[in-house]
Amino acid sequence: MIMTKELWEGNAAIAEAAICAGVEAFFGYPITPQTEVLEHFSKRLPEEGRVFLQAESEVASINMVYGAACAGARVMTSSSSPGVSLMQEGISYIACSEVPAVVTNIMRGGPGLGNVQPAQGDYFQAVKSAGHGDYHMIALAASSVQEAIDLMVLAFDLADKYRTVVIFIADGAIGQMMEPAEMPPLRPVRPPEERVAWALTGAKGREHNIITSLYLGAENLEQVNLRLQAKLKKIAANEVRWQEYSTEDADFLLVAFGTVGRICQTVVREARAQGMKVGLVRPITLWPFPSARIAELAGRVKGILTVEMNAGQMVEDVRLAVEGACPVRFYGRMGGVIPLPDDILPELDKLDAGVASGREVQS
Amino acid sequence: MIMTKELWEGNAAIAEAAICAGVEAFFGYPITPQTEVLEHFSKRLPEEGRVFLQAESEVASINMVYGAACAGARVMTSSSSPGVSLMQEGISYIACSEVPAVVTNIMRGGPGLGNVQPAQGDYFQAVKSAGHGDYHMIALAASSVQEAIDLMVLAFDLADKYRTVVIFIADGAIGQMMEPAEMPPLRPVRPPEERVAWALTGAKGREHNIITSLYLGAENLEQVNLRLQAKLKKIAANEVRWQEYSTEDADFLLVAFGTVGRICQTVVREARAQGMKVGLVRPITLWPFPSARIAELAGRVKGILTVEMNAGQMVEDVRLAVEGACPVRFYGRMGGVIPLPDDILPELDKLDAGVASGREVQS
Amino acid sequence: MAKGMVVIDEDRCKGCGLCVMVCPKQVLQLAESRFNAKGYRPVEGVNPEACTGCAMCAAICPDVVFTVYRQKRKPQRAAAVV
Amino acid sequence: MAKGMVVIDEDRCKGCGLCVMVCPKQVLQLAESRFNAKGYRPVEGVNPEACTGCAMCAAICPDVVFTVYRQKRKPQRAAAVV
Amino acid sequence: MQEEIIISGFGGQGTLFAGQLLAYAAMDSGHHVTWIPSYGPEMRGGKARCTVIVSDEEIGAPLVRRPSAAIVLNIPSMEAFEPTIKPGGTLVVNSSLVPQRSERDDIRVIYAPATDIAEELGNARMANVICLAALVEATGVVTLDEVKQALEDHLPARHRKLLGLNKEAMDKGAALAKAGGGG
Amino acid sequence: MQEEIIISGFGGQGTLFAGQLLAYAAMDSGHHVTWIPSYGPEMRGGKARCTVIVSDEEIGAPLVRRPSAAIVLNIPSMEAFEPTIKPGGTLVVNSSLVPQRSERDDIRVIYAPATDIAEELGNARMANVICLAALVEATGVVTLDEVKQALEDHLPARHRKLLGLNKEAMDKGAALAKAGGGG
Amino acid sequence: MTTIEIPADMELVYEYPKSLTEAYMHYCPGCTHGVIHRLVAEVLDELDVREKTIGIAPVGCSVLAYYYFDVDMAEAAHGRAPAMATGLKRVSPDKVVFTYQGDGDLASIGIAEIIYAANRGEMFTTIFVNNAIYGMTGGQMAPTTLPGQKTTSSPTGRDVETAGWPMKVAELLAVLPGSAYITRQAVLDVPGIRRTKKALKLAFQAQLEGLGFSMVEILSTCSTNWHMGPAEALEWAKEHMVPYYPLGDTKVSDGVRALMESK
Amino acid sequence: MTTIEIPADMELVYEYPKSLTEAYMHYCPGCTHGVIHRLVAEVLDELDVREKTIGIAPVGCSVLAYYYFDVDMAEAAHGRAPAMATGLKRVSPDKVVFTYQGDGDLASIGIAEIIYAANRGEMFTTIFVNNAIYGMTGGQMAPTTLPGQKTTSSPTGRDVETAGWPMKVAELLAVLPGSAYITRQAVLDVPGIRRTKKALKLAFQAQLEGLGFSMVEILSTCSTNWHMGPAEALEWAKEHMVPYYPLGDTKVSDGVRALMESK
Ligand SMILES: Cc1ncc(C[n+]2csc(CCOP(=O)(O)OP(=O)(O)O)c2C)c(N)n1
Ligand SMILES: Cc1ncc(C[n+]2csc(CCOP(=O)(O)OP(=O)(O)O)c2C)c(N)n1
Ligand code: SF4
Ligand code: SF4
Ligand code: SF4
Ligand code: SF4
Ligand code: SF4
Ligand code: SF4
Ligand SMILES: [Mg+2]
Ligand SMILES: [Mg+2]
Repeated sequence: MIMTKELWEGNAAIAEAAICAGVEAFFGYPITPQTEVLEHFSKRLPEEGRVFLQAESEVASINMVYGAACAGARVMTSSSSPGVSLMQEGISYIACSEVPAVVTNIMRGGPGLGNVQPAQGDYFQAVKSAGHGDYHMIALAASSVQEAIDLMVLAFDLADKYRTVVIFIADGAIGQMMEPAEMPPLRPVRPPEERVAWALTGAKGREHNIITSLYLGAENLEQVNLRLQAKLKKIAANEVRWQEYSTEDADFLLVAFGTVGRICQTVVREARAQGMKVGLVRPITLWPFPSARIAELAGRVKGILTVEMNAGQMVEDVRLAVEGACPVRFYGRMGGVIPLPDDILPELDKLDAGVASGREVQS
Repeated sequence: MIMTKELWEGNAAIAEAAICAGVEAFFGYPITPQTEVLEHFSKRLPEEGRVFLQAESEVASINMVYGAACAGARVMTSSSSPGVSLMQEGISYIACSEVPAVVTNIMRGGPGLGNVQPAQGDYFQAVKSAGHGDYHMIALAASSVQEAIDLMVLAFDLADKYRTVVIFIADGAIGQMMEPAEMPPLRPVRPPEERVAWALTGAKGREHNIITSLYLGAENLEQVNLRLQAKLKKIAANEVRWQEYSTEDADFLLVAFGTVGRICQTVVREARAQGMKVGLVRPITLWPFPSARIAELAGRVKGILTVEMNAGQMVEDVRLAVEGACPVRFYGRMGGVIPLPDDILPELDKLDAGVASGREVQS
Repeated sequence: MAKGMVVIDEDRCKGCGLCVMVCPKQVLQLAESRFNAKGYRPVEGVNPEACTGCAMCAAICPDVVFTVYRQKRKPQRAAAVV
Repeated sequence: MAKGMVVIDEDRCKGCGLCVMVCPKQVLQLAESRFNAKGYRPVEGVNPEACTGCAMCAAICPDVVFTVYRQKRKPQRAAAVV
Repeated sequence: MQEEIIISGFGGQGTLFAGQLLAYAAMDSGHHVTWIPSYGPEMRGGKARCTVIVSDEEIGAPLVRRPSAAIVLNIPSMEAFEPTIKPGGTLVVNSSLVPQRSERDDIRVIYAPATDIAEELGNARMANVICLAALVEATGVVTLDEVKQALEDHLPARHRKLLGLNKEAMDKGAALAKAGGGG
Repeated sequence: MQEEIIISGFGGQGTLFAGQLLAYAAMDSGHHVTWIPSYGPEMRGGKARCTVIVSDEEIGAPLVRRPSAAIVLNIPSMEAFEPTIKPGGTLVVNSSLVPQRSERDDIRVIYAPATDIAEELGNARMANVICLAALVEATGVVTLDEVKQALEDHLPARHRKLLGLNKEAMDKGAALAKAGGGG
Repeated sequence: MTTIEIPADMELVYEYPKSLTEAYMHYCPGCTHGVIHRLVAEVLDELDVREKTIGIAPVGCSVLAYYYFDVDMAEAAHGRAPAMATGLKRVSPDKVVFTYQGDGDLASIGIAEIIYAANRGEMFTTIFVNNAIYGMTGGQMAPTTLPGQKTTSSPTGRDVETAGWPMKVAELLAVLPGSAYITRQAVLDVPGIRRTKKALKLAFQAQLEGLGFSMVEILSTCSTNWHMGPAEALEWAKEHMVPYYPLGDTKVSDGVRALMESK
Repeated sequence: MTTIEIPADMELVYEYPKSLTEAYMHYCPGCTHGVIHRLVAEVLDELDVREKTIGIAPVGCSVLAYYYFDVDMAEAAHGRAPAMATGLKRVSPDKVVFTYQGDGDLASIGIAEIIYAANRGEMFTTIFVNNAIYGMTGGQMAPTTLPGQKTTSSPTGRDVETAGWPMKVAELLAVLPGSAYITRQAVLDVPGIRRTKKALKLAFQAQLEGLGFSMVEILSTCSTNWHMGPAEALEWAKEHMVPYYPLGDTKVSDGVRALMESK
C-alpha cells in the first residue's frame, strides 16, 4: 500500500498518529491550544471501537491513564501547560509504578493562565522531575507535523519498552499548523488476552499482580529508586535523539528545539548566506539530552547560541554539557512571542563580536 | 523581654514561627511527615483569633492561599511531596499574579506514594519552575529547628517584599526533630485597614484593583514576563544566602543543604580530624543559588563533593556554577535513607584519589 | 406624545436583535446598512412614539445599550444624559 | 457433645476481644498471660462444649482467626484443617 | 523558490480556507508547504489570518514578519500588512471592502473588487477565492488549475454544488490579475 | 563532650518521653542537644525509638549509626542496638523484659529489672525513667538532679500526681547504675 | 457628544449600572453572559455594596469579567474560584464576595471546590452560568450538556451511557447543610431576567446577613457554539434546557425564608 | 503444624476466604477495616469472580489492601481510586473492578472523582469505609467527623460553623442518575455485619449485570484515633455515628430493584 501525503493539522495528526500506533484509550480535558487533539479522538476512537472519555479534570485524566495503563492498555492523555501542572502528582505515581503512558503537552504562554500562544516555558517541567521525587520522563519534542506523527508512534513504543512515562511536547504553532504528512500504517489494537504479564488482568492461574508506588522502609524505597535510576541510565545510553544541520564546518552552533528548532534552520541558511558558518543541533529527545554530542561540538566551535521561547531553560542543559568549553549565549522570547530569523541573526552577530573581543568567555 | 530557649519540635516550630511572623491564615491538608504543622496551627490560630482551615485537598489549599493573599493577608500552606505536586498549577498562578505567599514542603521519599522518610527528591520541583511557565520561587532550606524558625519569618518578609511565592523546604528529620530554639517576638497581625494598596479590599475611593495572570496577546504577556524576570534578577542579586564552614583553607569542598547540610558539618570535623582539609558550603537559599560563591571556591579547591538525599539534583546547580573549573562528584542516597558521616567520608577519599590520579578531571 | 423614551448607546450595540424581538411596541429595528464603530449593524428607534418606557429592551440587552425613561405621574425637572 | 466447634488460628489474633464480646455462649476468652508470636494475648476457647457453631465470633473477627464447624443434620465425612 | 503569503480578514470571510486551498494546491503539485493560522485569545473574536509558505526546500520558520505576498480582505488587514510586504512582492486587496490605496511603489498591487464580483455571481462569500486566484495568477506560486483541482478535491461535500460557481469566480480573479488589477 | 544515645522499645513504653526528658535536662543545663524519633510508616506500628545527642559543640548529624549509649526496653531493640554501641559505651537493658545478656566486653552494661521495680512502685510504665536514671548515672551526660528538674518542669499536668513516684523510681534506677547494674 | 434633552415629564427607569465599568464586553452578540453581568451589577448597586465587594472571575468566556465589574476582582485558576473566595472571605469577613463561574469551571473541574464551599457554608455568593457547553474553548461537551446534544467532543451527540448524565448542580448542592440559598433561574426572556435579578438580590442579601453559602444557577445561551442565532438560542434553551433543569429554588434555609418573608 | 480432627458429624460453616491472601493484616487490634476486607473477600468467593477481579487500594490505613486481597490490585494516589478504576474498567470491561476507600480519600480530596464516576455510571463497585477520621495520618478531622468530635486538627471539637458539616456521601451520590445502587451499612455488630455482606454482594452483582455504579458506605471504627477500646468504639459508633448517618439504601435503580426481587 502506498501512503500518500495529506495536509494534516498538527493536533489532529497527533491524535491520528496515536490511533495508528494502537492507542486503546484516551482520557483528557479540553484546553486551548490542544483541544483539537481531544476533538479528533472524540470522533475517531469510537469509530475504531476504542475508548474516548472526556474526564472531569486533568487530575482525573492522568489517573484514568494510570488505571488503564495498569490494565496493560496503550493509553494517553493530552493537555496544555496549566493542565499538565495539575498532572504532576499522577505522573510521579506512574513513573514510580513503572507502567507505560504517554502524555502530550501542547505548551502555551505562562505562567498562570497566561495566554494560548506558542511557548516553551514548560521545558523544566518536562525534563526535570517536576512532580515529587527522582524520575525522568522521556521527553520528545517535535518541530514539524510529520515529526509529531513519527514521535507519537515512537512515544508509545518507548513507553512500552521501558515501562515509563513519555511526554511529547510541542506548542500551539505546531498544534495548529498544517503540513503535508504521512500517517504510518494503522496498527491493530493489542487484544486484551495478549496484555503483558505484569498487567492487572485477573489473577487466573498465577499469583496476584500488584502495582504500587508505596515502599515502606527507606531501604526498600532506595532499592526501587536504584532500579529506576538504572533504567534511566539505560534510556540515556540508548535513546538520545537529535538532528544536526550544517555542523561539519560550523564556527558557531545554534541549539534549539521544537518550533524554534525549525526556525533556526532558516537562521542557519540565512547566516551562511551572509558568510557566517553556523550549524544547528536540534534536540529531539529533551530528556535524555544530547549532551555528549553538544560537548563534542563545543570543543570545535567558537560559541553556542541557545534559542528558546522562554526565559532560558534548556540553556542550562547546554551549559551542563559544555562545562565552560566555549561561550554559551542565550536568546529567548516569552509570553508566546515567536522569535523569527530576523531576531536571531543579530544575536549570532553579538556572540561573534563577543568571542572576537574576548568578552564572551563565559556568559 | 528575654526570650529563653525551649525544646521545639521542627514542625510545631515552623507553625509557631509563622504565627510570630504574623501569619493571618493557614489553609492545608494533612500529610505525613508535616501533619504537626497543620495540627499546631489548628490549635494556635483560633487561640490568636486568626484563620485556620483544613481544606478539602491540596489543590484547594493553594487556591485558598491565593485568595487570601489577594486580600493582602499574610498566608501560607504546608504539605509534603505529593501534596506539593498537586499545588503546581496554583503556584504558577500565584507567581504570575505576584501576590505574596508562603508554601512549605516537608519532603518525603518519592516518587509516587513512596514513603514518609526524610528525603530531598523535590529539589528540582522547588528550584526550577515545576509548574508551567517561567518563574522561580525563593526556596529556603533549613538544617536546624532554630533555622527553620528564622527562615519562616524571613519567608514572609521576602514574600511581601517581592510579592512572590516563597517555598520553605525541609524534610521529616527536621520536621520531627526537637532542638532547643528561640521564637522571635510575636508580631501583631496587620490590621485589615492597613493592607497594601494593590490588595482586593473593596474599590472605595479608588479604581478597582485587578489581580490576574491572564494576558492576552503575546506582547503583553512578554512584558509581564520581562517584569517577572527583572524581579527575579533583583532577588538573585540581593537574597542569596548560604553558610560556610572551614572553607578558608579547604582543599576539598562539600556542598549540601538541609539535613545533609548539617550532617556534613560533622563530616568536615571528622575529615579534618583525619587530616583532610575539607570545607562546606551549605546553601540556605536554594533559589537563588549561591553560584557565585561556589564558582569562586571552585577556583581554589581540588574538588567538590555534593551530597544529597536524592539521585543528584542540586549537583546540577553546582556544576552550572563550577563550569568545569574543578571536578564535581556526587554522592546521594534515596528513598529516605539518610547518609551519615561514615557513608560520606569514603566518598571524599574517592574524590581525593580521583583528583590525585588525574582521573577525576570532570565527572 | 410618547409615554416612554430610550437613549441608545449605539457603539455598545452588537446587533444581536434581542431588543427588537422583545419590544412589545415594535419601536426598535436593526440598522439596514449602517455599521457602528465595532462593525455591527446597531439598533435604531424606528417608531419612537410607540415607546411606553417598559424597559423590556433594557432588560434583555446583553450590552447595556439602553437608558430608559417613562412619563412621570407628577411632573419633575429634566435630566440630561450625555 | 458440643453442637459447634471453632478452630483458632492463634497467631493471627490481635487480642481485640470482639469475639469474646459477641459469643453468645461465653466460649471465648483472651489468654491471661500468654502472648502469641505477634505479642498479643490471643483468644482461647475456655468453654468449648457450649459452642453452638453460630459463627458470630467469625463474623466479627477483623483478623479472620476462626474456622467454624457445626453439627450436621445428616452425618458426613471428616475434614482436616491444617 | 519560496513564497510567503499572508491572507487576512474578518472571521467568516474564508481566509483560513483560502489558505488551505493554496496549501493543498502547493502540496499536490509537489512543493513543500506550511499553513499556519494566527489563533486568537481563548475567546470570540473577529480576526482571522493565516500564513502559507510554499517552497522548493524544506521549510524552516513557518511564520514571517515580511511576507512576499498578501491578500487583505478588510481595512485592518490592509493597515497591518501592506507596509510589511517585501520589495518585489505582491498584494491583493479586496477593494470592495478596502477603500484605500497602497502608497508602495516597490510591490505589485492588485485591487480586486472581489466582494462585488462575488455578489454578482450570487454569493458574496466567494471573495476569498477570487482574491486567491488573483494572487496565484500574479505570483505563479502554483497554477490556477492546481488551485481548481485542490478545490475539487477538498471542497466540503455540503458546498459541492458551488464548485462550478467557485471556479467561475476564480477565473474572474485570475483575469483581474492578468489585467493588472483594476478595481 | 558528645554523647549519642538511642532509646528503643515498643510503643507505649515511654521511650520518646524518656528521650525528651533527657533532652530537656541537657538543654536546661546548657548543652547542645537534639532529639529525633524514628517515625514510622504512615500506619499503626509497634516500634518506638529516639536518638538524643548531647554535646558541648553545635551538633551536626542528629542521627548516628553507632551510639555511645543506649537504653533497650525490649528484645528486638536489644538485638538491634547491642552490637552497634561504640567501644567504651554504655548499654542499659530493661532486664525485666529482655532475658538475654550482652556478649560485648568493650562496653558497660547495666541490667535493670526496670519493669519489675516500676511495678513494685505501683506503675509499670515508669520503667523508662528508671532506665534513664541508670543511664544518666552511668554516663554523667547530665546529672540526675537535672533530669528530675526536667521532669518537674515538663511532666504533663495530668500526670503531676505521679511526680514523687517518678523521682523515687529514678533514685532506684540511679542506685542500680552505681551498684554496677545487677538484675 | 450628543446631549439629549429629556422631556421634563420623563423619569429615569433604567440606567447604566454603577457597578459596571464602561468597558465594551467581548462576548458574542446576544450572549447572555452580558445580561447576567448587568443583573449582578444592578444588584450590587441596589444593595449599595460596590465599594466593599470583591469578585472572582473564572476561566471560561467570562474570564475577563474583572474588566467589566467595577469592583475589586481576581482571576482564578480553572474551577478554583470557590477556593479563592473561601480564602479571601475568611480573611475579609466584612466584604461581600462573589464568584462568577461557567458550567465547565464550576461543575466539572471545580466540582470539589464548590461542594466544599457550599458544605462549609462559606459566606459568599456564586453566580453559576449554565450554558450547557464549554464556550471559551470552542464548544466541547460540558457536564451540563444535554443528552444527545452535539458538541465538538460529542460529535454524535452526548451519549449518557459513556459520558454520563448532565449534572444538576442546584439539586446537588441543595443536599448540603451549609448552603443557605440555592436556586435555578433563566435569563431566556424578560420575566425570567427579572426573576433572576430577584434571586441574585436575595442571594447577596443572604450573604450580607451571614446566613451561609448562596448560589444562583442561571440557564444561559451560547449561540456561537450552539450554532444558532441569539433569539433562536433563547428558544432552544427554553425548549430543551428548562425541562431538564427545572427552574426554582432547590434550597431555602430557614434564615433565607425569613429574609424572603420580611420583604 | 497441628492437625485437628473434625468430628464426622460436623460441617464447615465458616472458613478463611480464598480471596484473601494469608498475609497478616497491619491494622490495629479490633479495626473494622479487617472485617470489611473479609466480607469483600467472602463476596468475591461466593460470586466466584476472584480470578477476574481487579481492586484499587486508596491512600489511607487500607493502603496495603493489595497485600491482603488475593486479586490483582493497584494502589491509587490519594482520592483518585475512582479515576483509576474508570480507566481500568473502560479498557477491561469484562473484569470486576472495585475501589476500597476511606472517608478522607473518597469524601475529601477525592470527592470530584467519586461524583463523576457515579454520575457516569462507571461499572465498578466502591467500598467506602467511613470511620469519621483520618486514620493513617494519625487522627485528623475527616469530612465525616461528627459535629463536636475532637480530633488532632479540631482540638476543641469540630465546629460546623467554620469546618462545615459532616458529609453524607450516600445521600449525595444518590442524587446522581448514573448510580445504580448506593447504600449505607455498618459493621458494628454481627447483624450489621451480615447486612453489610448482603449489600456488598448486591453491589457486585449490580456490577456484573452492568447496571451502573454501586457503592456501599460502611460505618466503621478507629479505636486508635478515637482513643478507646475496640468494643467501646463499636458502641460509640452506634451511639453517635448511626444517628447522623442513617443506615439503609439511598439509591436503588430499577435494575437493582429487579435484581433484589429475583433473589
Ligand atoms: C486547568 C485548565 N484546564 C482547562 C482549561 C481550558 N479551559 C478554559 S475555559 C474552559 C471551559 C469553559 O467552559 P465554561 O466553564 O462552561 O464557561 P463558558 O465559556 O461556557 O462560559 C476550559 C476547559 C484551562 N484554562 N485550565
Ligand atoms: C496528596 C496527598 N495528600 C495527603 C496525603 C496524606 N494522607 C494519607 S492517608 C490520608 C487520610 C486517610 O484517611 P481516610 O481516607 O479516612 O482513611 P483511614 O486511614 O481513616 O482508613 C491522608 C490525608 C497523601 N498521602 N497524599
Ligand atoms: S422601553 Fe419598551 S417600548 Fe420602549 S423601546 Fe424599550 S421595549 Fe420598546
Ligand atoms: S439587545 Fe442590545 S446589543 Fe442586542 S441589538 Fe439590541 S441594543 Fe444591540
Ligand atoms: S461459633 Fe458461636 S458459640 Fe461458638 S465460639 Fe463462635 S460465637 Fe461462640
Ligand atoms: S476478634 Fe479475632 S483478633 Fe479479636 S480477639 Fe477475637 S480472635 Fe482475636
Ligand atoms: S462563545 Fe458562547 S458563551 Fe462565549 S461569549 Fe460567545 S456566545 Fe457567549
Ligand atoms: S488507625 Fe484506626 S483505621 Fe487505621 S488501622 Fe488503626 S484503628 Fe484502623
Ligand atoms: Mg459553559
Ligand atoms: Mg477514615
